[in-house]
Amino acid sequence: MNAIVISAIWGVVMMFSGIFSKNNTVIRGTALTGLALLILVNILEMNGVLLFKVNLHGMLYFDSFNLLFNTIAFGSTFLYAILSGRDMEKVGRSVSDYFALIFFILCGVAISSSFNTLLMLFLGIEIMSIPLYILTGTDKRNLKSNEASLKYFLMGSFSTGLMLMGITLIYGAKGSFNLETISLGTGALTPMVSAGLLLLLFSMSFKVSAAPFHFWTPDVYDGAPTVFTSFMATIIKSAAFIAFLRLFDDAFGEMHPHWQLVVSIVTAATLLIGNITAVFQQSVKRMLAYSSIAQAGFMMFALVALNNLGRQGLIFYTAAYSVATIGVFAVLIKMKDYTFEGFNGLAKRQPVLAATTAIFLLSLAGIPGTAGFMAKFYMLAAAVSNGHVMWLVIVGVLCAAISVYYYFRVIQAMYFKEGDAQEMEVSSIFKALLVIMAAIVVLLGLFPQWLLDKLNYFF
Amino acid sequence: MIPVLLIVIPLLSGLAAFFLKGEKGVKTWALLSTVITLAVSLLGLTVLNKAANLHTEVEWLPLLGSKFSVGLDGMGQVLCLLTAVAFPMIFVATWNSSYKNAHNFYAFMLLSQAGLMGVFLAYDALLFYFFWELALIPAYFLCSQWGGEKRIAVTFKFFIYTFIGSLLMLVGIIYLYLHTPDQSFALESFYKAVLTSKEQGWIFWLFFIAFAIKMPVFPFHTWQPDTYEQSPTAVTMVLSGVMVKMGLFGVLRWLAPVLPMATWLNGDTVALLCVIGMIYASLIAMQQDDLKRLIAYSSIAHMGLMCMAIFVTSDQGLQGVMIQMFNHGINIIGMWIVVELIERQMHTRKISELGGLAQKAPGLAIMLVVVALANVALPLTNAFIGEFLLFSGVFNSTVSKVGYVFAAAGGVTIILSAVYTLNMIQRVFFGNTNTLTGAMRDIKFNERFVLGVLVIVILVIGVYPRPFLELTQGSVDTILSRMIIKHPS
Amino acid sequence: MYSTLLAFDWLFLIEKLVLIVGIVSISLVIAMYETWAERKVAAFMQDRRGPNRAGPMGLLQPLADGLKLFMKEEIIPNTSNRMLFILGPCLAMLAAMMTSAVIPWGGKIDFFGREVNLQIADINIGILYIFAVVSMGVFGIMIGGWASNNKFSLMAALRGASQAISYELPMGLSLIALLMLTGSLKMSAIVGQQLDGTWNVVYQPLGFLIFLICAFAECNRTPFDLPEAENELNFGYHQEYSSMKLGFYLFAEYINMFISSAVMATLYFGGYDIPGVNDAHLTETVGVNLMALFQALTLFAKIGFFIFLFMWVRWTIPRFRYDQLMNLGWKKLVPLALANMIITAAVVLWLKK
Amino acid sequence: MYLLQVSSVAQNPDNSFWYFPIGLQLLFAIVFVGAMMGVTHWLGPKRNTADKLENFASGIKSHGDARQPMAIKYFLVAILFVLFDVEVIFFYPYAVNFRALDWDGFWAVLMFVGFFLCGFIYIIKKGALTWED
Amino acid sequence: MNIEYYIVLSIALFCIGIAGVLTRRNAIIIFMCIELMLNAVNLLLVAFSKMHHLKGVAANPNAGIDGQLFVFFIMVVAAAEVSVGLAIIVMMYRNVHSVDVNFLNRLKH
Repeated sequence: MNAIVISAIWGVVMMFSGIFSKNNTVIRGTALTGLALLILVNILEMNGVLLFKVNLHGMLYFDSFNLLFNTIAFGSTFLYAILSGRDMEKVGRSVSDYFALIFFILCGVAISSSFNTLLMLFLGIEIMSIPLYILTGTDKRNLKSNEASLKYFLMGSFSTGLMLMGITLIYGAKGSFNLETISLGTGALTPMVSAGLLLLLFSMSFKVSAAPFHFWTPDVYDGAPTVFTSFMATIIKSAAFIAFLRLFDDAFGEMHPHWQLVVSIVTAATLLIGNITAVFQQSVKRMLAYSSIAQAGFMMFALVALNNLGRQGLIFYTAAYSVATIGVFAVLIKMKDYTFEGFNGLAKRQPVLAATTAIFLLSLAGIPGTAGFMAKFYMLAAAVSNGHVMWLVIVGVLCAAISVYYYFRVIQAMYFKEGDAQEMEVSSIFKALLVIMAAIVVLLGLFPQWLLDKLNYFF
Repeated sequence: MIPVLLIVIPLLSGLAAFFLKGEKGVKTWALLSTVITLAVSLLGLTVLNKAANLHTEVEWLPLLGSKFSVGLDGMGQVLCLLTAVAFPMIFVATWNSSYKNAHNFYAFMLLSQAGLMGVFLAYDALLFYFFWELALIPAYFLCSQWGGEKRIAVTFKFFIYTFIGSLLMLVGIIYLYLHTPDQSFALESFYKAVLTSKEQGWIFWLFFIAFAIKMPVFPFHTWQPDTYEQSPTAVTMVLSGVMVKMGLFGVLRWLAPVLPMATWLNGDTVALLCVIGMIYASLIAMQQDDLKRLIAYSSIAHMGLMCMAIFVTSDQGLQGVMIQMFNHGINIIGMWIVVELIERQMHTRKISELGGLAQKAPGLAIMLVVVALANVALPLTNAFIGEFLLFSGVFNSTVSKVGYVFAAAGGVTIILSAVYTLNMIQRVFFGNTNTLTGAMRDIKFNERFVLGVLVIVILVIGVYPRPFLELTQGSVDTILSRMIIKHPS
Repeated sequence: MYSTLLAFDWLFLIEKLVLIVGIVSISLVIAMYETWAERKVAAFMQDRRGPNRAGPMGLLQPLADGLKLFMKEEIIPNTSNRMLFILGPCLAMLAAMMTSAVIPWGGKIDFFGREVNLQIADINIGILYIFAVVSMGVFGIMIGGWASNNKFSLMAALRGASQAISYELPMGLSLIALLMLTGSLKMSAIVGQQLDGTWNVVYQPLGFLIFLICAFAECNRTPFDLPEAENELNFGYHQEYSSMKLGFYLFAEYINMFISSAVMATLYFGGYDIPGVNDAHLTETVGVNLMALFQALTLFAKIGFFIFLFMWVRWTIPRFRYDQLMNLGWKKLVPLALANMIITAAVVLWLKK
Repeated sequence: MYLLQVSSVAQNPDNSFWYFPIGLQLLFAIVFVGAMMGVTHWLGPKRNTADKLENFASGIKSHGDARQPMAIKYFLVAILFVLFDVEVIFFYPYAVNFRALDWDGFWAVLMFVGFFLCGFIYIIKKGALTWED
Repeated sequence: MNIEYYIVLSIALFCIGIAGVLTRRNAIIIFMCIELMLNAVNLLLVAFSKMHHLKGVAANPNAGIDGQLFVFFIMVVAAAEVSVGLAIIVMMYRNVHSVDVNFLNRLKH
């Protein structure tokens, strides 16, 4: 609750910061302060300090699971803001507004990770989505950005419509929006419930860009200003996943056997499409878009398995994936040429950037010693321990191997190919931050115990 | 203590090497580090050979039931020794080669040594997997940065192959982990895992594919000749001398004892694959004009033999495998060193373009002949001991009903191997010199030193293998006991 | 709900039909004569005579005007969108004609033992209904202006539309304060409360003022007649129109004026409440039907006053500039209405204690 | 005389049947408007010429299509209206029930108004309502 | 009236909306179809709300009220979507002079 209130208020503060100050440094400072504050109050809440006494009427539900996720999301955003905050100025003039939107999105993130009724789920998802439509289109003069924004908007609101219909049908059948009430009962499927379930599944798949509802993702990620693609591909996606998992776990967990197969097929399709298509991309940005689809496939494992390993793993995955992706994007933003060739010879010009990027990519590929490995490990373990979906595990493993192909293309370009890497202005602070992030990735990979302890605290 | 040192010394010195400047300094640094490692390894074998020194266990991921558990048993001793010996040899032998960005090159070399050590030492499946990949990644970077013209594509193929294999293995590990009684990754727990024979069956293949790709066994071998050909020779030495042993080692420690029933059931299938691979590789080797490819294919044949021996197993066979793993490493490194020396001077590896080198470089020729003869397992060389044990093991197999067939097929490959090896010696070293080979000079001191050491090792083991056999006997017994106890009566 | 048509209350249907026809015709007639009144008022203010040829005091002038509109040639510009071009005025007129449905025109009458309400539909969301229908009027303007495919029309339509919607905000807000007093959205209930009590305008003077201003703007009347500013936009959004389609637009405007007067009277000035008289007491003396007549007449008197106010303002106050208009609406009225609302809420709650 | 009895329908104020007269009025209005359009169409003369059917621009030659992007300001007003109007809509249920909700409800609404004002001040400061430029 | 009527009507509206989204090419029409979908949902929610209210009113006078509450929120969110969406469409139109989604292929390779 702390985080929800503070993020909403700070969003307003950010809105006005642009009016009272034209100095971007001040604005960025305010935003960073806000993010730090968010992390702080969230940690306070994890330790039982509630700043606001609000009667929630059971609309929201806070446990350490979603609080921990919030911390990770805010932390990632903090890293993101330090790394790429300066690049927002290149997109447009209203930096304060971008930050305000990001804070509102974070409010949505906090809501959609802690919803306890479908109403809050809907609100959370929408509070996340609507500012994103805007962020996607912030590069007003750029047709690609416009187009991405329109596409995202149309697809997003379409899926919202589906979701609402699903919610309504569930409501019609169960008489409540409350997750506990919905999950009551024998778990039998009436036509109305199954239709609602399917619609919810579709719409959530839309939001997390799982195949076959992924088709907007590459275009949107590609068209959006890279700074915001980074944000979209990480924090938003993670939050949508948490919501997805909580919905299908808390509300429909009883019916798991009924929908497991469908979700498994969706997962397999996501993995295959994401990975195979990513192989054929020429632009790194687009490749990352497809790779995010592929990663979504892995996160779906948590849903397929629906056990504690999966839940823990999803949190771990979001952390690992977010940090690595933010890092790669932070480097990508600095580049002028987004093709693979653009990375040629980067290792010579910018050894630090190249090395850290390589570590991030290794993490995304799931090489042991990086956080990405532990994440994938958890997901595979969850699916294996579920026992019914070994075929999916094998598909996942093969896809992970495919993913190596395109992640390593970047590494190859950076290290093994000759080329005049582009001129970039990179401050030493930026480099230092990248190194810190790479260190986080590696430390999480080698000593995941820290995060695991937190995870174990509530499982 | 010893195992930790074996891993940490190369690891830290490797990381440090990234930041060193100056080619000479880096070379010295790397050599120093590997020599220390060798020393530690030898100490472990002799003075400090006490149980307390050979095992270390530290909490790592208690939640997952994984520990940083490393230890040396007989088999590990042998392979660690091989690793420890191989690297200084390689560094000395390639002392005169110069590499672009030498500090990175040596750093990756040292890291891969750390990975290899870890693989041979790990007593925890997750840790094993970690090191398995840690050994792979530096090799990938080494090959694709300092290799031949087609290096990037070829190395990538190698990497993807291995990676697919290791991911499959990961699935297997996870499955086993979830079926251990105490949810742990420890080797001991893995032995206790309760599995039906069906489960064992397919987990077997998950593991086996990973190891088979590494060795490589017949249908999974296609990466190997290309990679050996394209890699810088120093890396090829690591790959073929040490890294392929990871596959065999994996089978011996993680596959056969853990999944005895499946191993028993699938033994013939695997052996058949090995036989096909051996004959096929030998036949291809005979056609090769490229020295590196020739040795590469011969390596496939030799590895196939060892793999076959594990699966149609007996006491002698396993004993043979253990010793042969070491021997093959030594021999093939020797072969590569010779190739490297030739290539560095002649700038070609084509057999057809060479000839008469013995006149110009007699020292090299003598060394090569010894190493090559060892490679074809002539008596009095080390490989003879190993292959003899292997063959007798296979021939007397209690597991396979057709062990003698396999043995016969293996025998054919020995003959073939003799044919192409001798043919190669004949064409490269004897006959008339041509314009190219006329300029050949004999080998320098450091190279002579390395080859000399290798030759000595070859001959010593060939004559007096007993210490080795005693060293590995314990491991053989352990493995066999696991396998036989779990065999259905 | 009703299994057979026979069970249907046919008399109810007839009753309502009569009421509808009656009220709509009255509003049409009033609208017609508003045009006449407008000219007369204008003439009076400008010290002229106004229309005086057709009939006594020019009373037949509106009829003549109407007939003229009927007989004119229909012109639909060839670049326009034909269907929308026709739809525009129809919508404007429809919206204007629908508004009268929820206004209570008087008390009950007793028709041979049957109690008849002088209100077409006494729905429980009366005020919202008025809002809804009035906003439909914007469509008429917008569609007509756009369909004409004339820059002047489009400009005027845009102005009209944004003006109308801008002033809807403070209007809604000012009504909320009123609602807090009445506690009901039902028009009859609102009137009922004022019948024997104080008129709402006493409690809500500020609210009334805001509402009044907004009503002016909604009707596109001076000083807010920007959409028809002749000197800037020729003839406004209906400049491509001729014949009865033009007539509809003009008519709709006058009907709206009438209706908003009626709404103002109902909401703030007691509706059909006869001032200074105890209604219940009087009903007993004169009987229900006569009382209803008195009440209706009272209401129409109040409406007449407001209509006059409309005209008075039109001929005295100059037109705003567009930015002034928007500034007034957004920057003055909205905060004022909000403050009014909050203060009302606080005071009511405080008094309740 | 049974028929003259007040119908039960008319008595029940909450019944959705009360919307029936509105439908009736709508029908009536549509018929009326349609009829008027028909009549004027029938009565008026039809002597179309090309000049007459051109757009009227006070005698000036008209330039191009009128359907071009207009000033964004109008549009902005429309969007702001949608947003603020929806916020205003939220006051209605409150206004009807605010006595029952008492001071708690008042503070809640005050907060809501606070947000409303924040947005309002923001758009004013951002110049969304500035028409002078 | 029976709830089935409402369900059928809403589903019909909803399907019309979906069909429109999938087949039409004009961004504004697509958008309107989406709004149609939302309104179908609103209708159904209110119907369900009434149904649950009648079913549970004896035990709880507020039974089924949450459905109508939900409608309010849908309306708000729809309004927000409208404003953002229209802004995006206008932005698009000013750059491309078209709202046809078939023109949106700059991102395809």
